[in-house]
Parts: sequence; structure tokens; C-alpha cells
Amino acid sequence: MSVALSVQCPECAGAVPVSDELMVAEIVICQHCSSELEVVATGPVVLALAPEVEEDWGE
Amino acid sequence: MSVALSVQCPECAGAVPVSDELMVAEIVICQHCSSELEVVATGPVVLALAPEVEEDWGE
Amino acid sequence: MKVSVLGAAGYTGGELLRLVHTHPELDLVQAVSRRYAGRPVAEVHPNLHHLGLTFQPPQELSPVDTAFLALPSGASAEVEAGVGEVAGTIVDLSPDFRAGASSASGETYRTGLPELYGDDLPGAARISVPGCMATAAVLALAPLRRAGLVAGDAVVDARTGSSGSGAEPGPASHHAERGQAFRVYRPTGHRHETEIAAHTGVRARMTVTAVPAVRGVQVICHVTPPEPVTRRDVLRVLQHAYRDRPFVRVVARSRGVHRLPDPQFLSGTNFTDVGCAVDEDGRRIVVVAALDNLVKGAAGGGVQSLNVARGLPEQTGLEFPGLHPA
Amino acid sequence: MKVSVLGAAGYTGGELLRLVHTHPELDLVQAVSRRYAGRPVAEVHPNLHHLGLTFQPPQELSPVDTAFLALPSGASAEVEAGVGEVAGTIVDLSPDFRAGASSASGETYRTGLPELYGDDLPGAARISVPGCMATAAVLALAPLRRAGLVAGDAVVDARTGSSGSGAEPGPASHHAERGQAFRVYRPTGHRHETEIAAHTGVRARMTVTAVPAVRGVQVICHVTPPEPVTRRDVLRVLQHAYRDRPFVRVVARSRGVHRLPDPQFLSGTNFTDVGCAVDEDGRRIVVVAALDNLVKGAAGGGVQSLNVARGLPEQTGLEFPGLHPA
Amino acid sequence: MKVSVLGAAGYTGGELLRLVHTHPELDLVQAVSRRYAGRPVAEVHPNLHHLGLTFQPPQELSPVDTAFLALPSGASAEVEAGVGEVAGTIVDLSPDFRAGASSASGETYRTGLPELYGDDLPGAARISVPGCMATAAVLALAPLRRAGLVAGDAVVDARTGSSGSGAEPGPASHHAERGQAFRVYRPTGHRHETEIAAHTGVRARMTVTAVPAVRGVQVICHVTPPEPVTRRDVLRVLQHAYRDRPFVRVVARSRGVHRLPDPQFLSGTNFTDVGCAVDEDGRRIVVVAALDNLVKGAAGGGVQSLNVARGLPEQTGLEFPGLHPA
Amino acid sequence: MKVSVLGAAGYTGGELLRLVHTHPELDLVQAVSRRYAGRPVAEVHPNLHHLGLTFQPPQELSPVDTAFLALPSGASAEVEAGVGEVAGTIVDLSPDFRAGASSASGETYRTGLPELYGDDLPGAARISVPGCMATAAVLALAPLRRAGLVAGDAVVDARTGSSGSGAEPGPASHHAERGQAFRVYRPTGHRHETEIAAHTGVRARMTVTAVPAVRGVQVICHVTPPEPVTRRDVLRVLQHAYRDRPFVRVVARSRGVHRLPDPQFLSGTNFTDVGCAVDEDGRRIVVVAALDNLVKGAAGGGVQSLNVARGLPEQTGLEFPGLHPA
Ligand SMILES: NC(=O)c1ccc[n+]([C@@H]2O[C@H](COP(=O)([O-])OP(=O)(O)OC[C@H]3O[C@@H](n4cnc5c(N)ncnc54)[C@H](OP(=O)(O)O)[C@@H]3O)[C@@H](O)[C@H]2O)c1
Ligand SMILES: NC(=O)c1ccc[n+]([C@@H]2O[C@H](COP(=O)([O-])OP(=O)(O)OC[C@H]3O[C@@H](n4cnc5c(N)ncnc54)[C@H](OP(=O)(O)O)[C@@H]3O)[C@@H](O)[C@H]2O)c1
Ligand SMILES: NC(=O)c1ccc[n+]([C@@H]2O[C@H](COP(=O)([O-])OP(=O)(O)OC[C@H]3O[C@@H](n4cnc5c(N)ncnc54)[C@H](OP(=O)(O)O)[C@@H]3O)[C@@H](O)[C@H]2O)c1
Ligand SMILES: NC(=O)c1ccc[n+]([C@@H]2O[C@H](COP(=O)([O-])OP(=O)(O)OC[C@H]3O[C@@H](n4cnc5c(N)ncnc54)[C@H](OP(=O)(O)O)[C@@H]3O)[C@@H](O)[C@H]2O)c1
Ligand SMILES: [Zn+2]
Ligand SMILES: [Zn+2]
Repeated sequence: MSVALSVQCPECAGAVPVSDELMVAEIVICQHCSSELEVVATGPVVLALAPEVEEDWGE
Repeated sequence: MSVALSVQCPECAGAVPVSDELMVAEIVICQHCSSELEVVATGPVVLALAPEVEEDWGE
Repeated sequence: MKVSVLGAAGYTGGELLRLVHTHPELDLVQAVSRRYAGRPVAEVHPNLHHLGLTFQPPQELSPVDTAFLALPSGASAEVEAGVGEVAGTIVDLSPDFRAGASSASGETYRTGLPELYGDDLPGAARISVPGCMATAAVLALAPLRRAGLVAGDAVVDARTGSSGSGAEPGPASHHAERGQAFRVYRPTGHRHETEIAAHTGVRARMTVTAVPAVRGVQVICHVTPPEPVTRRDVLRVLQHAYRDRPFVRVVARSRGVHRLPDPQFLSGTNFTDVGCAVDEDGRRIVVVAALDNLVKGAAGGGVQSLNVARGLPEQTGLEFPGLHPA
Repeated sequence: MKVSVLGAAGYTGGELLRLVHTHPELDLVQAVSRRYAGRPVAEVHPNLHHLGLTFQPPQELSPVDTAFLALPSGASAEVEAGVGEVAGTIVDLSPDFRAGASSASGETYRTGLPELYGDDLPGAARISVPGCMATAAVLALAPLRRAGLVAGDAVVDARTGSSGSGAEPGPASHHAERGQAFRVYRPTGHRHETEIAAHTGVRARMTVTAVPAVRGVQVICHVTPPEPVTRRDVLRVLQHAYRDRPFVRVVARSRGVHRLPDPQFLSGTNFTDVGCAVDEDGRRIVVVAALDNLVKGAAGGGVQSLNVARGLPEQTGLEFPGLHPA
Repeated sequence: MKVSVLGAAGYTGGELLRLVHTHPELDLVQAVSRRYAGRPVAEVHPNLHHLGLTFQPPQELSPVDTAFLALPSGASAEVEAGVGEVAGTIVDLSPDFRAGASSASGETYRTGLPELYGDDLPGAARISVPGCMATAAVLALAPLRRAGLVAGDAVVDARTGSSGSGAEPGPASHHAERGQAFRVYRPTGHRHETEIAAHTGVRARMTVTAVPAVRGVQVICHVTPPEPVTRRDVLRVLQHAYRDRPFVRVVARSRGVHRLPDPQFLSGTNFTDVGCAVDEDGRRIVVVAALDNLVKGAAGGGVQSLNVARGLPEQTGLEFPGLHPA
Repeated sequence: MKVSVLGAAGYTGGELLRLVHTHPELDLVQAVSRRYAGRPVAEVHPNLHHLGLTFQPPQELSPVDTAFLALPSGASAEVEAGVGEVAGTIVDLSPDFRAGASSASGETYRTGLPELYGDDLPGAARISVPGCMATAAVLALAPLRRAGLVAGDAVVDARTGSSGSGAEPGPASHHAERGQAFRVYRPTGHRHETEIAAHTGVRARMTVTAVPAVRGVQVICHVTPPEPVTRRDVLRVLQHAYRDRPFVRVVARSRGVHRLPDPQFLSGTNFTDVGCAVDEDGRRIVVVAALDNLVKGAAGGGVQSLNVARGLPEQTGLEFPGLHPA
């Protein structure tokens, strides 16, 4: 298994763990803010906010 | 019985019913804001805010 | 006066059935529901068990004097033209016709808020009732604004019970999630901000929290006055504004446990209670308003507006004073 | 008819004020309270803000047609003679005169339960309303007993909201203890067992739980029939018993979310809802009854009985149908 | 010990995640969910925010020592064979394998109730946890039955919070309907009657009410003894039965506000509290039991049983004592 | 480490007993109560039934390493000197020693808020824990203030459960009044405003509402930034501030039902959850913070501070993660 590193979430600056097995265009999800993040580069990993559909949350 | 008139509460401007039987130094209580009001004059009736102990209301 | 209720299986629709039944001048012709057509009304609204009503399908609308639309946004707009053919008057509770929109029949909708637009309503054939949180905030802010007590934007902290989002179940209204929730579901950008601005000229920066209650809306409006004021100044403005309005009570007591407006005592009533406090330095006014979203904020506001439109005493059918303890 | 309410600052007293105000034939003369004499009624009962009432001291009772006693056990007995001097009729909500006791004036108290004792009430000048849980259980059990469906003792599981113990604070009613409580505070030996036996002939083995509600009583009566029965048999008995009783609704639906009596829909109303189910082998009948302890179980039962006593339509002033959602 | 949780997005599944995290001998390998695969666990279970977990899809089960099945009835049966290929031990919370059913692998399921079947559990590779209301009633009735104190059938009045029916929204769990409900949704014929009979030999005539709580089950068991007994007799039986059982507390105080078992103090704990009272004539025993349906009635019962099966101290990972005030 | 709890029959005192029991380095010597001396602790705190503790009278304090004072304002000040003679360290939860006051022994009280004053605490012998609403608001506002995001005053809308005012019954906490209340009991002038200013430099204009919950504080802080900002800017500030703080979680999700801090998930935990949103024009920041007033806002904050003071891992004894569903 790969070493656990982390990069900052571009939305909330929370730590997002990334493995060196991540590939460009993969989506990871920020544990802190639930944002969907796209891997736009690897070595080192760079994440960008993926376009997201605004989900209705009731009420 | 006396005719029901009303004067303004000096605290909240709500209507305070006053009868012509009221006497100076009597206390009436405003229905709107619960302020204790002292009759300081009659004919016509003039009300003033009576000194009130700040009551604790819990919590 | 013959009336029908569309959306009668919903929450505001159920309240319309209750109020129409109580109202001496209104006679219910149809309680309309798609899903429950043919079923007893009491299956959905157990409080009305003794009335022996049955839901009717929307396909067969009978001619009436007035039709109440208690339908979701979009659905009102869709059926309005058709309803206009069988009903002389339409009272709509949805957002669809709120900003002075036009009926399919060409007439302009009047705003169903007699406290502000009482002069507009007599004779009205199209009435649109404002949103529930908007109604509370508007009744809190409008007098202050008119009295020149509002400088800049207001912060409006709104709390709402679960009936505010209607009878349709979903993950956010699931009891185990919602029962104890203080869910800040709309921290910014609530659509009622626009309504408040339209009716008062005040930009309201709202934050809305879903709270552990079924009925009830409470708004806390934080207002900056142009110059320091006293509580007495503000109370005077509120008392003056609502002196002759039967459904707005100024509640700001200096004694007792319950001093400012609390929605728990308004369930089932058409009241809006309004009260205030002022920071010691006079630089912040706090206005608190509360109402029952299903009554004054919807069905009751509609009946009250219809009363005014038809020249009936404003309070007809709306006399229930609420309960204590709640 | 001129009426006064003693104990008007309490919970059943507050409900009497509300009901009297609504009642077209009753006029309030005095809302009596020792502690709050001279203070606005709205300080204690915020729902009545718009009525502008003031509490009166007990020392100065005015002559009235009817006095309602909404006083604790013991206090009613203490003041009854004096009240009898200013009031032609007394309606007592306390336990003090329940078992056919005599007034200081010599008259026997009639039981304020028109569903069972309607024929006794016309003309009555002394009326004693049964206990709230007793009322629910009696209305559930009496028809079954009369129909010969009760063999042996019944188990009565009763649940009660916090208003049942009145307005006086204490450790058991402190919100942080009571808010989420399922407190089996009287597992055996509740005094309403005697009342139930007196009115139905059934020995009820009660267990009472304080539950997270403010208003409302619900009883689940588990009855063993002498021979196996069907749900239909029991429903028939209930329907027959209450066919002409405006305030007892038989609620036992086979569809929908709400099938059996639920107190949440009865707040503020004078209804008792009664329903039933039967075990598959026919050997246990489950009768469920619900009511609002402050209304049908106290103030409303008193007004209803007074209506019957004075020859007014039984429902006068008691028309509020309750709310859905609650 | 490596474990996985299937149905981890559900309510008992979420509790398993919490308990496994707390447990020093258990390591979570996978939190499995179909709907939320790939999403943060905290989106569904906000209490676990700081754990940084992610749901995994059911297609890729890793080998583990133990798999917990927190799946609806039917779903457990469906996946059991497949899970058995990657997990040495299966702990199932569903009804699918309760009555001593056989695993796809041929092994018989043992009952995950150490208080009754503690001797059966060591070494078990298939464990089925009884239903939540059944667990409460069984722990209340079994000692009495063994002591010869139960003559005839028992009446079991059960109350349940809304989490008992899981995380799936629906009309009956919609907050505005459920928030204040005392809904007698199963007056007769509840399927837990069979489980209770199987474990105690007592025929329980149950009536189940959905009450205003999220967590918690409370049962009131009304038992007729063959001869009159005293409260002391019954307490003695309960104390004796549970003297060495860490998770059953005998609660029957004669002073204080809280005397008998109340589920409000059990949220999050693995306790069952049991207490009793006896009618003055000695002819009815009332046994009250309470537990948290998601813990002792499901996830906690599973972990406790696994502890016993693996020879760990029974309380490991289950030490949370609950809160007061609740 | 030997510890005693004074005021152990109160609400924060009860939580101290629970936390001390869980804590591997703390041993309870005395649970002190005047009123309940000699009575079982479980009579008051039923959750601790299995611990078999007994309250001790305050007259016989044993020597301990640390004494916790969970006493009302005034009472702490009164006993402090005496307690200082038997206890090396004092942790006070009351307001009596909050603003850097001096102990009778001459030592200055340090503020028990490790997130802001962690460097001050190692070695401390006198610790004063800030108020519960103040703690929430301070943790919400301090990072923004440090980052230069706060221009002018903040509006702080605070909601509090009933346990916040302790175990003493009274008219305002009577269940029938408080159960459904949204009681704006301190619209202006709350004393925590001073504490917030002292710790953050921000003038907080607070409005406090008593809401239908037992535990929990939630604050909504409305902040005007000097220039328009984005949600991302604010989140970054919060994440940065609390990256290494085990008890502050930044909760601001863009999906799911529960997105911002909700006290329902914090009962029993030592967390403060903090999240934010920003108006579309960037001119208002809304920061939401939530905590359990009895834990992070009192007892837990005290234990956490003691951990830091004694060089123990900060989380020791405070690991309970809270429940979902609540
Ligand atoms: N709830 C409040 O507090 C509140 C306050 C102010 C204003 N309002 C507004 O009042 C309206 C009704 O709200 P509510 O809370 O009563 O809603 P609700 O409980 O969801 O009921 C709406 C009813 O409309 C019917 N319906 C749904 N979709 C429809 C469609 N496409 N075409 C025709 N009928 C449809 C449904 O009945 P069937 O499926 O049986 O036909 C449903 O029972 C909404 O526009 C809402 O915004 C609500
Ligand atoms: N609550 C229920 O659900 C319910 C149901 C059925 C029957 N009841 C019966 O109805 C009666 C009233 O109950 P409640 O719940 O309304 O009680 P409550 O809320 O406690 O009110 C009783 C009122 O009586 C006055 N009072 C108290 N002690 C008195 C005394 N010694 N002499 C004269 N006045 C006294 C008090 O007012 P001041 O101190 O201001 O004078 C108090 O507000 C009780 O007998 C009760 O058993 C109650
Ligand atoms: N709730 C209680 O108090 C309680 C007490 C004792 C026993 N139980 C038993 O425990 C089990 C779980 O109950 P619960 O309350 O936790 O239920 P729940 O909250 O509804 O959760 C069940 C989970 O199972 C998954 N699931 C649903 N249908 C499935 C299917 N066909 N195949 C695979 N996965 C499926 C769902 O997650 P995804 O859709 O994300 O996969 C769902 O989150 C039930 O058998 C119940 O009878 C519950
Ligand atoms: N509740 C909260 O959320 C919270 C949060 C932060 C801070 N605080 C502070 O923490 C302190 C305790 O609050 P609490 O809510 O736990 O209060 P509480 O529930 O009222 O308990 C206080 C205890 O102190 C004892 N006590 C009362 N008066 C006393 C006196 N004059 N001398 C000695 N002992 C006395 C009482 O026990 P006996 O009568 O049995 O001795 C009582 O049980 C207060 O200063 C409060 O401001 C509370
Ligand atoms: Zn993020
Ligand atoms: Zn006034």
C-alpha cells in the first residue's frame, strides 16, 4: 500500500489524504466539506474543485 | 359604573383603560407590556412609569 | 359563499378545510386531491374525522365563488387558468403569483397581507398570500422602516418548524434526523429576502434554521437605527402601527415567564405577535415576530384577505385564540 | 349567564377562561387568583393577550350564575361553602366532590360526564367533573362492560402529558428531567382506579407513565372477553354507544398513517377518540382512548356539563376541532 | 480483529461504526453502503466527522475476521452466503436468522443474547441478535418465568422511538406527523410476540406505540402470578437473575424522581434496565424494562455477543454509561 | 490523580462524575452535595446507577490533587479558600473567577480554553472555564478576528437548551411552559457579551433564545468583513486555526442533510463544531458554532484543561464521539 500524504482541499483548506496511486481525472471527495475534487496533476498531486450539481437539501 | 376611557401607556404607547374613579397614587398595570403605572394626575388621568424591581425571569 | 380547496390533502390545504368549516359565510364544495380522490379526508387529516368529508379528483371542478390554491410552486401556475374558469375569485398560497403577477384572466394579483395592503383588497378577485417567514419579517420591519428607524441592512434570524416544508416526506424531514435538529439549512440567500425587500424596502440578510417544532415561525430581526433609540421609542412605533389591526399583537412584557413573541402560543391562530428590545447603547433594535406558518403565514392569511376582499369582518372564522400551555 | 373562574391562573382555569370567552352564552365576571390578583391575565396565559383581562383577588367574589372551581384537591372543599353563597351553580374540576358528595348547601354533586350521566344533569346546580385518565378509561370500558364483553379485571396502560399535574413547578416537572421522560411514576395503585370502578364496574389495574407531551392522555385498555370476539363485534358496540354523542368519535381506520386515537390531534378540543383492536384468537380486546386532559378531561367537560344542565346545545362553545399537523 | 459493517449507512450500521471505533480489539476494514459508496461517512453520520471514513461499495468485500450485517430483513439472507466466503464470523442484526436458522455454510446461528445464551456463544461463528422489543421483554420476563411467577399470558405494552424503523423516510416517519405522535401502530399481532415466546415460554400479548422519541424502547409487562406476591419477591428474582450480568441493571428506587427504567438515560449505552412493582393485592406484577434499540437492541448486543464468542471481556468497547440530563 | 467534585448533584457536577469515571488517570474521592449527602448518586443521576456512588457532605473534604467546583455563581467564591486548603488544583466552572481573577491563595486563575490559551495552562493550579455560550462564540469569532475579517460589531444569535440553567426547578423551567418554548429570554445585554469581547476583541450583540432541547448551545454569528470575502476565504481561516485542535471540527459540507454544526450530534461530547457561509455579495459572514453546554461548555472543558495543565494527552477521558441519530 502507498504512503498516506495529504494536500489541501482547494475549497476549505482541510487536509485531503492522497495516495501516489491517484491518477489524473480521478475524483476524490473532501472529508471536511464534501466537495468533489478532481485530480488535475500528480507528482505532486494537485486537486481542483469539480463542477457540482447544487443538490437540494430539503425544507 | 364609570365610562371606559383610555390613555396611552408611557412605556409602550398601548391603550390603558382608565375609569374616572381612579385616584392619584393608584397603580394600574399596562395590559400590553405589564408595566406598573402610577396615576400622577386625574381629570384627565396622567400615568407615569412606577419604579419597578427588575424581576429575574429564569434561565 | 361557495369555496373549493385545491391541494386539500396538504398541510395548508388541511388548514383551509378547518377554517372554511368554522367560517359562517363559507361553504365547502370540494376538497380536491389527486392522490386521495375518493378517500375520506380524515385518513389524512384526523382532526376532521367528525366532518365526514371525502376528497374529490381535480378533474371535476364545480363552479364556486372562490377557489383556494394550496399547491406547490409551479402547480399553482399550471392550474390557474383552468381554475379561473370555474371560480370568480382565486386565493393562491404558493409563490407563483406573489410579486404582483398577472392572472391568466388578465387581472393583477393583490397581496394578501391586509396589514399592509388592506386598501388594495376590497373587491379583489385574485389574491396571493406572501411567504410565511416573509410575513413575519415584514410585519416586524415595515413599521420601523416607515418610522425611519432602519439604517442599512437588517440581519434576520429565522426559525421554522417542519410543517413549513409541507406534507411530502424526504430524508431531511425523517423524524430521527429532524426530531432534535437545529439545522441551519439556509444560512444565506433565502428567497424570502426578496419578498421582504419588496414589501419593506429593507435588505434582510436572512439565516434560516429548521428547529424542533412542527408549526411555527419566529424571526429575530436585528436592526441598526440611524441614531440611538430607546425601547420605548420602538414600542411606540409598533403600538401605533398595529393599534387597529386585529391580528397583530404587540407583546413585550416586563414581567412573567413569557415576555416576547413565542410561536408555541400561536398554533392554530391567525395572530402575528411582535415585540422588541433595544441594546443599552441604543444602537441595535431587536424585533421579534412569531406566527403559525400554516395559518397567518398561509391559510389564515388567505381567509383574512378574502374577508377583507368581500367586505366581511376581518376576523370572521379566525377567532381561535391559541392554547396555553401549548 | 354570568360566570367566574376560581383558580384562573392554573392550567384548567386558563382553559376555562378561553372556553368561556368563546361561549356565546357565558360572560366572564371574574378570573380569580390569589397570587396574581391585579396582574394582567396575559402574563400567565399569553394566548389571551388580546382579551385585556385582569386577575381578581378571591376576597371579593361577585354574584354569578355559575362558579367554576379549578382548584387543587382540598382547596375546592375549603371554599365551596363560601362560593355557594354567591353562585347558584358550582362546577368543580377537583377530586373533592367526585363520588356523589354533598355540597355545603346540601345538594348532591352530579357527575359531569354527559356521555354516561346525561339524564342526571338537566337542572343540576352542583357538578363534579371526573378525573382526566378516569374519563378516558371510562369512555373506553363502559360500553364493553354494558355489552358483557369484560370478564375479570382490565389492564389500563395510561400515558399523560405534563400539564396533567398543573402549573406548580417541582423537581419532577423540571424541563431537563421531564423533557424526554418515559417515567413510570405510578406503576400500580393510581387513585383513578376507584373512579373507573365506580363508573363502569370494571376493576382497572392501571400503570401510569409520564410521557414527553404537554397535553394529552392516552389509555390502552387490555380487556379479556368472556368468549372470543372479533374486532367487528367490539367496533359495533362502540359505534352503537356513541352514535349520538357529539364528543366521542370512534376512530379505528384500516388505512392511513393515523388509525387509532392519538392525543396529538386532540389538543384544545373536547373530543374523546375511542378505537379498538382484537387479538387474532379473539381473547384480548385492546381499546385505545385519547383526550386532552385540560379540556375534555377538565374544563371542557365542565362546560359541556353546564350546557346540558342549562338546556343549551351540548356543543356550544366547544367547537374547536383540533389541528393537523399537530 | 478485522471487521466490516454491511449496511453501514443505516442506523444500526452507524452505531456499529461508532462501537467498533471505540473497541480496542476491533479494526474497521470496510463501512459498506450501496447508495453512498465513495462518499464520506460523515455526510450520513455527522457524529463520526473526525474519523475521516469513506463508504465502500458492496462489490469489493475484503477478507475479515467478522462481518456485521446491519441490513433489512431479506437482504441479510440474500448476501449471507457471499459474506461467509470472506468472513470467518457473521453477526446478523436482522430477523433473517433468528430462530436458530442455518447459515449457508451449514452452521447454526446462535442467539446473540449473552444474558440467556452466554454458554452457547463461546466460539460461535454465526450470531443472530434478537429484536429490540423482544430483548427488552425477554429480559423482563425470563427470570419471572423461571421463578414460576408467570401464570397465563402476559400483556406487554411496548413504546418505541422512531429510529426503530431505520433510516428510510416515509409518510409515517415524516416529522410533522411523527413529532408528537402516540401512534398505536401495532395494537395486536406484533411479530416479536413469537420471539418472546420462544425465549421465555410466555405468551406475550403485545401492543406497540410509536412515541415521541428517536431512540429507546420501553416495555411494561403486566404479569399475573399464580399466587399473590410482593414487590420484594419479584425484586429478589430480578436481582438474583442479573447479579453477574454487567449490562442488566435492576432499577426500582423508592425515592427520587426517576425510580423505574426510563429509556431517556440509556441512549448510546448497552444497558437494559429492569424494575418492577406489584399491585396491592399481589395479583399483578408490573415489570418495566428499557434499552436503546440501536445499541443493546442491535449493534451493542452484537458486539457484546462477539466479545463473549471471542473470549474478550464482555464489556469491551461498550463502556459508555449514558447521560443525565438526557 | 485524586479528585473531588463539589456540586456533584448538579448538572455539570454529574457530567464531571461521568467524565472522571471514564478518565484513566483520575480517581474520584468525593462527590459532594449538601442536599443529598448520604444518598446514592444514582437517585439524582440515574445514568450512573452501576457505579454505586454515594454523595458526601461538604463538611468533610478529603485532601485531593484536584477539586472541581460545579457550584452556582457566588458559591464558588465562597468556598474557594477552604477548598484550596485540601486541593492542590482547583478547576472552577462558575463565573466567579473568569476574568483572570485571583485565588484566595494568591494565584491567578488561567482561562480553561486550551484552543486559545493552551500555552498558559501547563502547570496551572487554578483554572476557570469560560461560559458555554461564550465558548461557542469565541471559538467562532477568534480566528476571524485574528485574520482581520471582522469589521465593527457582530450580531450573535444564541440558542440554548434547558440544562444551561442548571438543576434547580422554577416557573421558567416548568415542563409545560418550557417544552415547546422559543423564549427570547435575553434579547439584549447578556453577560457573556463581556467574555466574548475579552477573549476576541469583538463586540458581540447577543440575543439568547431558550429552545426546545435539554442539552446544547448553538450560536449564529453574523459578521461584517471589512471587504467582501468568499466562503472559501473563511473556511480556510477556520481550517487553519483548528487544524491541530482535537476538539474543534470544521463542519461545512456541500452535500447531505446535515451540513452545518448542529448541537443534536454533540450531546455528551467535548467537541465544538464550527462552520460558515457567506452572503452572495461577500458582505456578511455567517459563522455557526455548536457544543454541549455541560461538556465542552463546562465539565469537559474543565477536564480538557486539566489534561493540558498536567501534561496528559488532551483527549484523555473525552473520547465519546456522540450519537447519530440523536
Ligand atoms: N407549509 C407552509 O408553512 C407554507 C406557508 C406558506 C406558503 N406555503 C405554500 O403553500 C403551498 C402549499 O404548501 P403545503 O405546505 O400545504 O404543501 P403540501 O403539504 O406539500 O401539499 C401540497 C398539495 O398539493 C398537491 N400537489 C402536489 N403537487 C401537485 C401538482 N403538481 N399538481 C397539483 N397538485 C399537486 C398534493 O396533493 P395531491 O397529490 O393529493 O393532489 C399536496 O398534498 C406551497 O406553494 C407552499 O410554498 C406553505
Ligand atoms: N391538570 C389537569 O389535567 C387536570 C385534569 C382534571 C382535573 N384536574 C383537577 O383540576 C384542579 C385544578 O388543576 P390544575 O391543573 O388547573 O391546577 P394548577 O394549574 O396547579 O392551578 C390551580 C390554581 O389554584 C390556585 N390555588 C392553589 N392552591 C390553592 C388554595 N389552597 N386555595 C385556593 N386556590 C389555590 C392557584 O392559583 P393562585 O395561587 O394564583 O390562587 C393555582 O393556579 C385540580 O383539582 C386537579 O386535580 C386537573
Ligand atoms: N433500527 C433498530 O432499532 C433495529 C433494532 C434491532 C434490529 N434491527 C434490524 O437491523 C437491521 C438494520 O436496521 P436499521 O434500522 O439499521 O436499517 P436502516 O437504517 O434502514 O439501514 C439498512 C441499510 O441497509 C442497506 N440496505 C437496504 N436494503 C438493502 C438491500 N436490499 N441489500 C443490501 N443493503 C441494503 C441500506 O444502505 P445502502 O442503501 O446504502 O446500501 C441501509 O442503510 C434490520 O434488519 C432491522 O430489522 C434494527
Ligand atoms: N449548566 C450549564 O450549562 C453550565 C455551563 C457552563 C458553566 N456553568 C456554571 O457551572 C456552575 C454549576 O452549574 P450547574 O448547571 O451544574 O448548576 P446546578 O445544576 O444548579 O448545580 C449546582 C449545585 O451546586 C450546589 N449548590 C447550590 N448552591 C450552593 C451553595 N450556595 N453552596 C454550595 N453548593 C451549592 C447544589 O447542590 P447541593 O444543594 O446538593 O449542595 C447544586 O446541585 C454554575 O456556576 C454555572 O454558571 C453551567
Ligand atoms: Zn474540503
Ligand atoms: Zn405598556
